[in-house]
Amino acid sequence: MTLALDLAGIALAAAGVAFLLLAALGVWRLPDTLCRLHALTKADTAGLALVAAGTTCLLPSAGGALSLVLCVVLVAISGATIGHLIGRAHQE
Amino acid sequence: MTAETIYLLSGAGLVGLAFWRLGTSGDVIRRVLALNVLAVGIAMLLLAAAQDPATVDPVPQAFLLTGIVVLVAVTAALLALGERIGGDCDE
Amino acid sequence: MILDLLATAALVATLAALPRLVVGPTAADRILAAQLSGTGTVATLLLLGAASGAPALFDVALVFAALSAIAGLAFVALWRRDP
Amino acid sequence: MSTAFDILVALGGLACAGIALVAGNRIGSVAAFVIMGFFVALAWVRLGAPDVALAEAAIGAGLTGALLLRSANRLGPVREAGVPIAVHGIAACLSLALAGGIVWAFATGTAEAVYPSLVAARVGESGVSNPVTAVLLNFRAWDTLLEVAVLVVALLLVSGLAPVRIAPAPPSELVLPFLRIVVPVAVLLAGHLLWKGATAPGGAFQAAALLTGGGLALALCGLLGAGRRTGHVLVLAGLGGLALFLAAALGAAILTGGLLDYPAGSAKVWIIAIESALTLSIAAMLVSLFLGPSEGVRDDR
Repeated sequence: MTLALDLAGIALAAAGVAFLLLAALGVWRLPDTLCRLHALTKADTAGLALVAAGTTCLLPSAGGALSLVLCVVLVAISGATIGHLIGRAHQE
Repeated sequence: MTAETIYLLSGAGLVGLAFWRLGTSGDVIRRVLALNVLAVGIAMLLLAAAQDPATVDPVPQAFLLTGIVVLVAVTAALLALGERIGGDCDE
Repeated sequence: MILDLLATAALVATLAALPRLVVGPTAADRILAAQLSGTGTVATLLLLGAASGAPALFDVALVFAALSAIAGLAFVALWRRDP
Repeated sequence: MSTAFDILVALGGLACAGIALVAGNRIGSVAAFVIMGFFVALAWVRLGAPDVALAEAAIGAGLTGALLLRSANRLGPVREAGVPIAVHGIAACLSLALAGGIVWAFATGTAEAVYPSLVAARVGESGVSNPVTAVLLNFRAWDTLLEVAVLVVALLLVSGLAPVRIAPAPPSELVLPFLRIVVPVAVLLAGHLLWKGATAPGGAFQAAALLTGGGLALALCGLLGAGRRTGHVLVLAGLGGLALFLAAALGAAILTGGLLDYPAGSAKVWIIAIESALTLSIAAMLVSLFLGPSEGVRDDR
């Protein structure tokens, strides 16, 4: 049971890191600002959510899970809002 | 190479970089940035010197906490002064 | 061990923002780079915290997550293209 | 493996510092400085100083970046006088020599670490079990008192200079839901860090830095600091913290005969009370340092 949980946690975290690397690649290689914004806001948030889910599986107790969930919520909402604001500022 | 050595070298590098820029730039914001980088470099030197895997030395950490808050106050004051004089120290 | 490896990979994702920071070309691109490395840092801290079992690192990650928007907000609110 | 991690963090910090100091683009330079704060916080974590990392996270990512952006916007593009190449060379040589000397001094110096054992021996009497908080608010509370005084001086200086108040662009309707979540969470987290600071990493400075971040978010969306009254309230809150700290110092002196020498047994109550007041007052002062003086103080330039 614990082993399965550990394996799942590591798989989720690895998938999350892969998303983060993809986001970085997108920001690096895509041709214009709005494309890069698109890559950043989605892949980044998904990557962090997966990393946090993986980390939750690896925690010794469930007590620390709350701060991880809060982390994901905060990053998701600020990423979305800032992405929108930067996109709009760029368009003007 | 231990973590201590790595951060010692990097702290010394940050101090050197900051001093070079302080000596060669006349731009207010660059100088303030250099001052901030200098503070970070010194903090890194202090923490790397206090690094010991067995015990935690709380005294440098307390100094750095005080230093961070004082530094941000000084930065705000310097930037307010810089805005007042208009951005060019060499005039 | 494998968590250390993952943390290093997340750190590489954080570092990958730097070329965009140097090249630009617009101000929005540079702020975007800062946003990307903010998320990368949060992920790195989470993985480091899981690797070392130190719950204090989750607090540091939380503080970064709560304040990751400030630089972007300041840019959008204060920056004028031609002041 | 962790060596590779440390090397990447150190290189990232150095690279960002270099970009911040050399870039000809204002936004690029400020963004590089903000990213340097991320690497530096990771370095503090690796060096076993999560207390410092918390404060760096909140101040470096939030307040300093916002301050620099504000000034960059007002001062316009980089204006360099064009220093002769010889001066660049001499400065580079001197800086290299300085860096080399520092490395030599720290690598060859042999000093006994005296503080850890001293602090560990007395931390039981200090009323808190986090040694950093014990040093800040009990053993060296004097330093902390004077630090708050430094903040007050900086605040007076900024008020005296009377810079133009920030005038953020009107927020879009999408910002409000964001603020409704982020600002309350920041306040909650600040309370959490303040309370935790007695036993684990956290404390008054970290909590204050976080509250400042929340305040900045409100100010940048035009919801704080628009009126004259907010400015006065913030300055009064800042001064009130210093006054309360001084009153606590005098009260402790009357009770025990030594300045900031808390009565035995109730040290924790004193420390938590002082820390709570400090959190509010430091946050108020930092926010007003960003906002500039209140309307009533400003003269027309």
